[in-house]
Amino acid sequence: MAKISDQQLKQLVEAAIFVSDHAISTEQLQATVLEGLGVSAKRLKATIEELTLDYNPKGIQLIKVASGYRFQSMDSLSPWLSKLWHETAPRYSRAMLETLSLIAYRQPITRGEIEDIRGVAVSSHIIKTLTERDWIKVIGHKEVPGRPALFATTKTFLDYFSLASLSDLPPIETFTEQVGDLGEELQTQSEPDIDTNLDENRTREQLH
Amino acid sequence: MAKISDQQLKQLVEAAIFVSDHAISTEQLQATVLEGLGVSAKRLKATIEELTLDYNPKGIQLIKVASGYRFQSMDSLSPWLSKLWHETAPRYSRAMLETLSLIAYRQPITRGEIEDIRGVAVSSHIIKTLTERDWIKVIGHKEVPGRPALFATTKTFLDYFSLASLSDLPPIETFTEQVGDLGEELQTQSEPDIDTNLDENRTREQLH
Amino acid sequence: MVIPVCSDKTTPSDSQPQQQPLPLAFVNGEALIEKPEDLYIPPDALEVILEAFEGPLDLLLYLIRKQKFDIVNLPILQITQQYMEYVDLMKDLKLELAAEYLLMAAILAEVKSRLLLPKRVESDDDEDDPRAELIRRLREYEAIKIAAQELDALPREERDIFIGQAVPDESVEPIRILPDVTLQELVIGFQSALKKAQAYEHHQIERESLSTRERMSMIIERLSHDEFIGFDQLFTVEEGKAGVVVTFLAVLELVKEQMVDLVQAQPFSNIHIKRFKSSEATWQR
Repeated sequence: MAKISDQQLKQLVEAAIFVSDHAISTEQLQATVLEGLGVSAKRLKATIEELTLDYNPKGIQLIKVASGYRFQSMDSLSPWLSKLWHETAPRYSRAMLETLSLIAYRQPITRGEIEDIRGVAVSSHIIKTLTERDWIKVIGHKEVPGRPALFATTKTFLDYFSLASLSDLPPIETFTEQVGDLGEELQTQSEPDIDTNLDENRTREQLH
Repeated sequence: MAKISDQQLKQLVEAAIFVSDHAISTEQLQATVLEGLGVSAKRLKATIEELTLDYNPKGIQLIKVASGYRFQSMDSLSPWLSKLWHETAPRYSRAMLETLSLIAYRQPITRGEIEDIRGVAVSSHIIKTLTERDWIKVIGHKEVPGRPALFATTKTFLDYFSLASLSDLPPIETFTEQVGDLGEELQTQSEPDIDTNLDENRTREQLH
Repeated sequence: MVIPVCSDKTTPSDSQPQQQPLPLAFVNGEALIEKPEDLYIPPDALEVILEAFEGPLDLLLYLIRKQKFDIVNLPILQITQQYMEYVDLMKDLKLELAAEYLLMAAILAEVKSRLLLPKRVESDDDEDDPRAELIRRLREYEAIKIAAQELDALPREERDIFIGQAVPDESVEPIRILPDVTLQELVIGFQSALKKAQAYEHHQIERESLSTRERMSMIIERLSHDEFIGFDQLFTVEEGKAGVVVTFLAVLELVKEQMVDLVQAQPFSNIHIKRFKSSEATWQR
């Protein structure tokens, strides 16, 4: 097939996203189902935009997450949809959520730095669980005595929370209003723009 | 929710079929997502019919199978969607390699001649696999009773092994010495001379 | 931002500042709202409460928020006193008291003692306030605590978001990746096949025969049953003398194997070759 009509392209992209086992990126689409069809990046983007609009009124929506596109249920339907499963969704302890938040907002960060901020030791169990869930990973070592591991979040973490990038995390500024004038302090402390840079690095790293 | 609008019902049913791990029946829908919403069987049926029509022009279709409803990709898209998965075929058996090498070194050769040398029958599966891979082909028939097919290797075979011609195959004199240990190794480690190259141990894995 | 469907509000220090009293803990399913003034709490319940603190900073924050103290003007004396009461209780209950709690007690005592010292007149900025570092840590921790709550409230897979999938049609067939074979495997395969064939043990296969064999295959492919092909068409000029010799040997071999028929009109003229027809054969087996 040298040429593909707009309708065929839309059907193909739609079906590919639906049958794929994971979220699928435009690069992956080009390398697989669209291989040899000569679909321009612009045309593919337009197709995906059109599909997104088509599905807007539907029970299922086309969403971009960190590792690509996927269809997911409307948030508002979850109370009913959750009845499809017998088990309730896992809950995460505060210790785990705080550790995860620190890694998400302050990455790259060492375990020692997490402990300094939380004021308590971070259990190995938490690091292990987060690593096993593929939510965090070691991206290097800090060049200080002991060369402690530097942790960062993964695409799987972003996918799980339906986020396309770290910048989609609730901005830390909004809670600093409640916290007081902490905002400034937090900002001066964190390395400038580290989030964005890091996100790009990891994006490259994770592409298969 | 005592009442549910037609649109909400459609969204809910649509999402439920999409997120369910298996095909889902109307009974299962009633017992889970629609529980307590008082949706009549007739209304649910009409909703599903409407959804079926909605998806008709799309890349995926709402299909009724024995255990219920599910969304399935359009069959006409299969050639492209197939590219989403890769399946690794198992390694070739010793019988396969011996047969191939006999055809390479002794061509043109009949199946009977291969069997005479190897002392065992050559399974049709081996000939089929080698033919499908376009490594061997029938180049004629030997004028003896039964007119057995004469096999020879193909250009694809030469290309695969980066050979300009058959005379580039390793000459036997040079390898008879060095082959010693390797040959023995192969013999001890290899399974009894049966063709284990069955398709059931295929692994199916997603590309990305 | 999507409003979370459910969020956890069970932990005591979960409180957003200046909110209505939130349950300290749930004891046997009942919310415990207020800690009695004399700090008397049934031991079981207290254990639950104390274990719910994520550490000394969390406990301090709880005390500050509960008393609606201003974090910037941290009343260190009162806080230290209350903190020590909790720590003592933890000791009394023989809860496994993390060293961090004792460390914090020491920090509080130090801050307290430094506050008691006369202030130096020349500088009264924040840097000199012995509470500054503690306040900074409390704020930093509180920000992360809220960030964790926000994260927990985000819609997430398994709880709020479900992935929609369709099954591929049955006609979808994964692309097969065929196994790799090395030339060495081929050679070993040939060697092991020959080993089996005792009858061939004496048989010496020469390099030359390879190209002859190849040529034999080539010739058979080119030939048809009906038409003769000139011998000169079975090799190319580029192949030189070797090409002629190999082709000739191949033809001889094919004749020997009764696979081709030769016709030569007169000596030194071109040889014509065609496939052997079984009807003309006089083979024996």
